[in-house]
Amino acid sequence: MENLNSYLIVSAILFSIGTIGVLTRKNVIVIFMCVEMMLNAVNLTFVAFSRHLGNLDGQIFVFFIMTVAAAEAAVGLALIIAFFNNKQSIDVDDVNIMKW
Amino acid sequence: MFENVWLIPLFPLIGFLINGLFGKKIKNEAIIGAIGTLAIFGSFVVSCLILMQMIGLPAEQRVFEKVLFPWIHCGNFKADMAFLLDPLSCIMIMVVTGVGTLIHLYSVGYMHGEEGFYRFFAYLNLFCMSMLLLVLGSNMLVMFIGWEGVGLCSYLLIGYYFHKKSAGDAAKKAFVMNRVGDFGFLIGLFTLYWWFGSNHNIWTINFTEIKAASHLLPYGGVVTVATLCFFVGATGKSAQIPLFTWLPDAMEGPTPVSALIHAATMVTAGVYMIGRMSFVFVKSPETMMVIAVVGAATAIFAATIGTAQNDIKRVLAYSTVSQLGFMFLAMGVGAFSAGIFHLMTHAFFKACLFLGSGSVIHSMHYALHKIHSHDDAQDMRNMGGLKSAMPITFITFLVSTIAIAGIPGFSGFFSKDEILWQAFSNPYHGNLNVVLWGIGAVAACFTAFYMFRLVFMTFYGQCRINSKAKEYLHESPFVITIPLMVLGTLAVLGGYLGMPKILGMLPNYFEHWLEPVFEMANEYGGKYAHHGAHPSHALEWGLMGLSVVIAVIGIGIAFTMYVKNTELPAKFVATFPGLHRAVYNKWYVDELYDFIFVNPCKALGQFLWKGFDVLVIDGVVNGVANVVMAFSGVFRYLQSGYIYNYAFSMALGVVVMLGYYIFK
Amino acid sequence: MDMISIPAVNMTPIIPEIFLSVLAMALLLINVFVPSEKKSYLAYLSFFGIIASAVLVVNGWGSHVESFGGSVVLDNFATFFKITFLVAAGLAVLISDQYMDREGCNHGELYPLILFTVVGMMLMASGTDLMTIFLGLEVMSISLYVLAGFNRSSKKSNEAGLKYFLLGSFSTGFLLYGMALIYGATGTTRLYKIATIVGQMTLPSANLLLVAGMLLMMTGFAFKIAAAPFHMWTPDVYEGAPTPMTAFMSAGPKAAGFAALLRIFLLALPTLQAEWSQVLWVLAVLTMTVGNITALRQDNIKRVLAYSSIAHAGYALVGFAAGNATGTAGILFYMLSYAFMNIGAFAIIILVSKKGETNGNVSDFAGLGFKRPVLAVVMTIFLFSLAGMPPTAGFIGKFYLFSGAIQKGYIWLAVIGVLNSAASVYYYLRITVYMYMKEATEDFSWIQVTAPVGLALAISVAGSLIPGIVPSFILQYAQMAVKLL
Amino acid sequence: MSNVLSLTTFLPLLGVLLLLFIPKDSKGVLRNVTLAVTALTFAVSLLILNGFQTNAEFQFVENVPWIAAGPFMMRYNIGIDGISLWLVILTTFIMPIAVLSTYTAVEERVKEYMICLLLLETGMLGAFISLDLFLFYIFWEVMLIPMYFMIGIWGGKNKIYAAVKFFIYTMVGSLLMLVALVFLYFKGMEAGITDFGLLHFFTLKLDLATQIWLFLAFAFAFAIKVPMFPLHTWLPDAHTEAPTAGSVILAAVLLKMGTYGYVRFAIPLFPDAANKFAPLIATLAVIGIIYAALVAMVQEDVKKLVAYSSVAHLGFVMLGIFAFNVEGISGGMLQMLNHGISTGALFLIVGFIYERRHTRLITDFGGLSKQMPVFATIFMIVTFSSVGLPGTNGFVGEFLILLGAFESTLRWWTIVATSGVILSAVYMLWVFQRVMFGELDNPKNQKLADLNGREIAIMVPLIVMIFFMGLYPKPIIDKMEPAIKKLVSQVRVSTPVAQAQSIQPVVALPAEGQAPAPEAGGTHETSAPAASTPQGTTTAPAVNPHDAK
Repeated sequence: MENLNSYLIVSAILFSIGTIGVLTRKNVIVIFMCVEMMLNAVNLTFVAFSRHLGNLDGQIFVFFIMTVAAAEAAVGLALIIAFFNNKQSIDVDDVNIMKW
Repeated sequence: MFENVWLIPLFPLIGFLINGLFGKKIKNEAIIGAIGTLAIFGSFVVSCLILMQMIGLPAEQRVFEKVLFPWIHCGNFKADMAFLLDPLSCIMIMVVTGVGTLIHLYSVGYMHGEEGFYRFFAYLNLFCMSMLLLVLGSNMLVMFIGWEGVGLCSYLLIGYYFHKKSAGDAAKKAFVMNRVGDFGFLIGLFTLYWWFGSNHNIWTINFTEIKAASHLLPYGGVVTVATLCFFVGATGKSAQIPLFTWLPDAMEGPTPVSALIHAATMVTAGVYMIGRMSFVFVKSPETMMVIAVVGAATAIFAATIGTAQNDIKRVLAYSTVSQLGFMFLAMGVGAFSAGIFHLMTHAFFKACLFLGSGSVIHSMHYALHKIHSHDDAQDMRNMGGLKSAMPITFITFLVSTIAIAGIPGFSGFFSKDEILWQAFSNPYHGNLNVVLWGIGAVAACFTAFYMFRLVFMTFYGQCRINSKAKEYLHESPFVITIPLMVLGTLAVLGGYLGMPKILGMLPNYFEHWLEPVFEMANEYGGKYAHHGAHPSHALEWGLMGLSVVIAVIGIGIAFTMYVKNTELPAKFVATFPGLHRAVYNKWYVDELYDFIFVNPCKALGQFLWKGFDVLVIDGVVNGVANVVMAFSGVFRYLQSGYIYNYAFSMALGVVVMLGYYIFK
Repeated sequence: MDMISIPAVNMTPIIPEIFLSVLAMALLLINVFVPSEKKSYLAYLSFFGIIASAVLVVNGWGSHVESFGGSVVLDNFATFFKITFLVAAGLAVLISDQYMDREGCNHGELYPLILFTVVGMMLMASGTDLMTIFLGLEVMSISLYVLAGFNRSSKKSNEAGLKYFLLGSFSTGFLLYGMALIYGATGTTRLYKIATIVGQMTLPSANLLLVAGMLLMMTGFAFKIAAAPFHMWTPDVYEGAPTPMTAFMSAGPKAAGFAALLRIFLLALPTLQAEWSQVLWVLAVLTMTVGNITALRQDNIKRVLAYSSIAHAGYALVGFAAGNATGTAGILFYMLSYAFMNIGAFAIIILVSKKGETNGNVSDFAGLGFKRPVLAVVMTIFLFSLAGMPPTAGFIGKFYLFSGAIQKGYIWLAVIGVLNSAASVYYYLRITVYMYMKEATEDFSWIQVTAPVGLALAISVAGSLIPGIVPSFILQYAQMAVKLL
Repeated sequence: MSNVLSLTTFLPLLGVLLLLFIPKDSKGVLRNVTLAVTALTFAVSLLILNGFQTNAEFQFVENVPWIAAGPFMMRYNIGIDGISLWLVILTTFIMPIAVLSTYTAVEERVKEYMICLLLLETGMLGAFISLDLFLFYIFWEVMLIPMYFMIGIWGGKNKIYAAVKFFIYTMVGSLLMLVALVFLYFKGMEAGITDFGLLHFFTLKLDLATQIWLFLAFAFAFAIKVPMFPLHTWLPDAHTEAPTAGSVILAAVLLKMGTYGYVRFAIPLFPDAANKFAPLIATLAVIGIIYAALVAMVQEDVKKLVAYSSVAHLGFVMLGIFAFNVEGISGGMLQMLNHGISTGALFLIVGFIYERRHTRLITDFGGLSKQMPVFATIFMIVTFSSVGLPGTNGFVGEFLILLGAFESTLRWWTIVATSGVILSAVYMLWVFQRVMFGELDNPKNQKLADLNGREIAIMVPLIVMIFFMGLYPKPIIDKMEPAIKKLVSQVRVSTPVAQAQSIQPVVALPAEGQAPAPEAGGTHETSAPAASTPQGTTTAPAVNPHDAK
């Protein structure tokens, strides 16, 4: 049980770091990386639970998450490129035409 | 004939409809006048026939009710369109149709060439119909139709010269004041209806039924409330304190209107109403006292104002108010038949006076018009010495003046003296009787004074009118003078119907006639009257003599001031300027009412509208909207456009949610 | 460890999904060979594909088939939602063509992406495993990110795509974390099993893992349905995305989010209803209020409808908070009618706006009422339906949602709901004010109603009015759908 | 003949369909067709009047299932009794007049205007005949839409503000009522009620606390519509801005929805609460009477003045209704009709001069009597009807209201209210005087034309009704009395407290109490369940299976 807890704590910390990164960083790529970090924190949680519970569902889930993250990365980077094409910037402060 | 009582109001109604709807097309004054006059004359004929029939019946059978159709039937409440014939209403219809016919006839001449000739006759007919409904109504509600109907016609006729602002104002004032009275009438009606219904399961507003059940009413208490309310109604209609100020203003209407409505008929409605419900009123000693006191007070109060007015019609108006005060005094002391009697004689002589003044004004107006003068045709200061130019008018006017002044042998004497005597001798109000009598007597003195002042200023002395106009002064045509003569005759002879017993020459026909009507009221009144020593005949003779003396004194003063020493009035004014100004300005009652009611009401209305409605209520309504809109503005700017802010809001949401569950 | 045995797979529950996926991929291929001026054919093709799959979906009504080891189910609930998605997609396809031509986009990929989105949404509706639901969600979301940023040359569209993408993946993180915790607490990702296990717990509400997982998961879906405070992306993305896609996003994914929420919370976590009901109560109030109040002061009509869409999520949450048959059936009904009325309204916006999405302010509708009376009347119908005036579908929907809350005893929630609804009337009326009560500044001569848009409008009007007048049949289907949960 | 009620209600809707096929520019045809449709509706409604039996039952009942899903069962359940009968007739009577009044007043967008009018008529009629709470609510809301457009499109300067205010104000109230409605339904379900049929709910016994909340919600909605002080501020705005026909309909019929709502729904559904709140509502009514009269007195705009006078008049209606006796409620009902006629006529009159002068400021007028004698006469008659002169309709209603209220426990309120009679004379006569009397000094007024044939034709029916109802209201009262007696018995049955407080009912009942008591009981047994159970059983299977599963 102690084992599990440490894994969970690590992943929670990782998740929080990711979250805070999203909130504080200005570079879109970095923000996206922070999101990836959150996803990986989740992966860690899943794996830990899977191991602890002794069933494979969690690990299967992790595979799906990784696949999806890859797809997301593909689409996301494409969007970032399109944005960069128009604005010559990937600073989130410039992602601000629409507001109010 | 009783069955056909509905014809009486019907004829004027037909006249009204014809003249009102088609008058404009008819154009011919003779036809319009004939229709109007014949309509009311028809009623007069029917009234006469009814009177004959009633005379032929024994006293106890002189009550007849004719239900025309059911009007408002709802729940327990029942009011039929129904007429009640009894000696009282019989007198009233005679007066209304009789005097009405004469005044219609007079109007044909007087209103000649007026723009809204047809309109005038239509209204006049409508008035007669309403007045007849009022007096014939067998329940309070039919009476109330007439009650408000005459108010309406009064409104219409006062505002006849609608292009004059003063006429419009006066009309409105009259109607509104009457409405104040109606308010009282309605509350009184409700109270009575509710009391009978809830206590005795008698749900009625029918006079006969109430009369039959009147023994159930307690003395005082709820009856006082109800009757006081009714009395408020009466003060409105009959121009008593405090609701009298509309009547003098009502003189804005054409003179025949003043004669018919504001002297002979409508204004007496309050008196009639009290007479009609005497069996209720008399059950409340307090109300009776109030009526007597208000009547006496009005009599003296209006009389004082009458002494200082210069407008011929205004003098007569105040005189009317004052005379109505006498009638109320009579009602208040339980002298019901005397009051009604005075009502009748007053109708004769006051109608005659008004018509006479109309004749004068007519002539003056014509003369002034001829020389393009803008002098006031109604101002007595412009008159004087008219007796030679207008002999018939003068004689009839003089006769009526003598009648009103209370000179023996003329009708006014019999009725007024009866009232004063009863005020003195009736034991209803204990020791107050002397005071009431005293006030009445003084008022009578004033009456004699100002009426003769009027006569002297108008008909005697130097002619003060522009000398060029003088030659145009002329006696009025026959259509005008015939009614004057008839009324003048009645002003003399009418009194003999109700000669006091003590004179012994004739039986008091009038009192006998009305006896069945007021029998019950007198019986109830007798229960609480202070039975003292019965006043002696000697006293009665003495007081009668005294009242004659008083009248003569009044005439004497008037003679001194306005014929012999014409500089006296000016001296008097100079000596007591304040008093004169107060009297001349009608004791500032109008101003007082403006100050107390009218202006505060307007100000309150303005405040409620601009201050409360717009600012507070709408302010709250729009305020809610504005607050929401303000929030909208705030929320809007929370939407900063920055991704990290959005992410922060999400994260915050998660933290709050989790935090709540972890730490709860 | 046994040999890995491949379970017998019953494909029937996902036939429409398979059909649509195949169609989408085929379209991608065909797209290569279609010249750019004839891309409309792709639209027609996908529209007929949608109709065909709708037929397939409807065929499944009444059956209850589990497959893939219980991770996908075909039931009435799924079917009802799938119809909703298909309606939204069909209408979106119909209104896209004209718009994309006007904006000069190469829209060949648009239709396959819409179809993929639908596939994702369908998976969400029929998934009974957290994994399937997640997969569906991501298929939907990833396609939507692209759709939002579809107009590559438009800065607004870029920004919309980027914002949606970043925040969407951010929220996915929470969702997944929640799923992980639930998995940790129960040891499974199958909804039925979760329900059983949670049902056996002595005091599930004290299980921190479970509750935290539930809340985090709710967060993830709340983002998809645009519930406050996870709604902030909505106005910006709705404004920036190409209008037909805005219309689609406001109707389809929102419905899908509700489908998944309902499925998970009602199927797997009914024992925690007391807990999530409270949260939803608060979320509903926040969402309605924020949406409605902020909408009052918007000038851009797409933003108005964006905030209105937030508010509508709030109304639906009212029904969800109630969690009873009336409320949940209300959600189903409402999502369907919302698809009609909202996409209809966006269709009018497309028609009124000009190239480059100019002329998109509320004031630009001035005088439409008498220059183009039919369009204005149609718009008015949509607006009144959105405002919840009888006799429209919007009214019946709200009626059932709020009734659910009242039945549950959440009177105050219903009261707040109706007050919000009254406030919302203001901004809907504002549009009618401009259409009918202001003088026209333009003659609207550029408006051309092409056949597909006309068809979409006709369908939308019918879909907004008929369920308002004779709602019984749809309501009864909705009732049946939620009965099986 | 059996569905003549539906026919009346939906005939205008058919008219709308007809109008759709008439080209926009043929204004004359549009007007005439609309007039024909409304006139036909009126004719059909006379069939209802003709076939109406004078008893307390609901008649011309049509009851078919409509929506059945989930816990709810809504039915197309319509019918009329003596209370709604006259309001239906009033509506159909006023509509042709309103249409006729637009012939020259509305020159632009005639087609849309006519469509709005007809839609409005359907909405209003529907609300009066609905016996299903849900159906009532639908019609109640539907009415808002055409009225909103009428004010907003054809209104005056400040039309948008007025239209939106009207819409949202009313909406807030009615939505709260909707919540109460649903809550009531669920309460009813617990007691075995299976649909929204109004009659079922009359038998429902609710505890006082529940009744109070529900009553408040209903009363709030209706109070806004009436409108009662202090919820009245939308009315002057709406009236001032609305086109003439809109004002006429708003005053004549729409406001009656509020008072009708009290009579039909709020009071009989929640009798205990109604009794409890009677003093409060009477107070507001009385304040409304005095307040509105005072405010009316100082108005500068004739239309606004008439609008405020409406507030005062409806204050009377409310007072009468909350007297809870036959006289008061009959008076209230009559006053509703009277107000419809007189105030409708007043708005038409204002419309006439507005059309001629394009101003409604009192100071712009004066002395019109000289130039427009026919107009003056008509204006005067209507003024006096509005003031409540005996012999005109206004009096009968006001009198019965005051009488009824005086008999009830609201005696002191009545006395204050009666003084409103004075004030009404003040403001009405004052405005009449300022507009019609005096010198004709404004040169713009000197060429005004008197009323033309069409305008006179509009006014004549109203004038005839003014006198007819003033002089012979018996047929009207007779037809509604049984229904009102039933209502009174409904209010009193559950109020032992009120009975103990006032001696009046004890005394009053011997005459009427014996008759309606069994009758009222019989109504529920015969009409309500008998009418609804067959359908109830047929539709039940459609709903129940889900519940079972």
